[in-house]
Amino acid sequence: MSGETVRITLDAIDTKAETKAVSKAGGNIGAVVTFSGICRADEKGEKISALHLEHYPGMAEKEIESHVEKAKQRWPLLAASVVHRVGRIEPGEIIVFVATASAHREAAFQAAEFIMDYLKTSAPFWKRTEGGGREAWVDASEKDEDALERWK
Amino acid sequence: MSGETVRITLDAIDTKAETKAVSKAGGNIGAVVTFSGICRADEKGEKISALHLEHYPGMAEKEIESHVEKAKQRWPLLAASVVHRVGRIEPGEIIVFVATASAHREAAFQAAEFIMDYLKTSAPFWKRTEGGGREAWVDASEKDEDALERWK
Amino acid sequence: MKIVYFAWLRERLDKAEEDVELPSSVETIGDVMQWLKTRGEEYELAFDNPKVIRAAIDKTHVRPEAKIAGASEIAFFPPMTGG
Amino acid sequence: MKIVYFAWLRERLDKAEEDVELPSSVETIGDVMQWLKTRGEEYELAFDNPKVIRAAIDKTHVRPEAKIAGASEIAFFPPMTGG
Repeated sequence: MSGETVRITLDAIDTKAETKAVSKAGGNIGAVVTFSGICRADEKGEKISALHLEHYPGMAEKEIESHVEKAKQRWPLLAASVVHRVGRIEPGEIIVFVATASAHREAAFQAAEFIMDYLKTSAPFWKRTEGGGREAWVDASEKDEDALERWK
Repeated sequence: MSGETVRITLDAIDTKAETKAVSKAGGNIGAVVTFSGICRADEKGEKISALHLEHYPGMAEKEIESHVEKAKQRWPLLAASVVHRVGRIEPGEIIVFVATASAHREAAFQAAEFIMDYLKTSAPFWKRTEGGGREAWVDASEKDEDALERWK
Repeated sequence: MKIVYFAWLRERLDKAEEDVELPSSVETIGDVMQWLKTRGEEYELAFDNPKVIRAAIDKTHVRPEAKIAGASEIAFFPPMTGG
Repeated sequence: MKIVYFAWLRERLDKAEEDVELPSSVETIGDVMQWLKTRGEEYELAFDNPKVIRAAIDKTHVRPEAKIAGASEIAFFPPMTGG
């Protein structure tokens, strides 16, 4: 695979630049899939004014890289990029961005979903909500654990 | 669903503008998935200098719209956009772009794949290759027909 | 009846569309294909293998057994290769 | 041994990391959690329900039965909620 990026950043994610880097990674790319995980304006029905994202430096990158590596072993990827934001993120802003490139669409779709499913459950990031008069840590979702079943 | 676009165009596709339109469609968007189908530099092992895309005006839009509609019935989509290019397209350029938005990632991923799988097999577009000393119509792929099985 | 052709069918027939007077015995899409084959060598060649030809009536996919009564536009084309 | 805490564990203990001298009887991650609970009320509260606590040794996920021999950094944190 020619292009592979895993990055954690405090800054807004430039999806255009990230997508371009993946699309132009070389090889015979015929399909590029991107996923943007966006901060919603409410969490479990309560309005929030922002999310605060905390991570375990070093381990977060390592976990994501290991799942990008596993995706490369399962599908013929030509490039992949994962950028995760930390710090304060307002509704409408992107929390995580994944881009995958392959010769054909199935591999690109599957790899992006695989990377996201594992990122959600195994990469050490934690969300705290701001607003609604209180701050609270977001609970992990059982649905996210269940999503892993199909990759087993 | 607030935003829904189906468009066929002779011009290069502005993926940033399309993605933004879908991402900002309103509602409680938490996930945006995009797919870009890119013109490869070779087709079945032979180098090409371009693809020529022909379509059945009227029917092409209608077919895509009907599958966007079916996707909306199956998944809680908040927005969807499909732009398909026709005319001469060079390697590296985007042939088709799909963007889907939903509250959660699974719906956005599934709907984008569903729309692409049906677009490939039922939307009246045809590819002719240019280059390699000869021009030839691209054969339909059985793999594309097989991809529909999981939606049935 | 207006008939339209796409991709290599259009090329082999050297026309994108034509208006034809169909005999009343022609009732289905399959009949139309059979009838077109009697119209000359280029048609015979183009419709030689009906399995690789798809059809639409008024911009909706149909099977060879579909009735053409009430149609205003019939289309023939190869399997689609967009996206 | 360096121990690091994240999210609400960090908040409840009011510390992001600490260096501790573990007794030799503490051999597994589960033992570390049990031992930490003896260190005061805030630890007892934080480690009250071990099922909702995940652990890592040297930045790799481990289960409670994992041996800590050779570790240089142990981490405790709630289930992850990134992405």
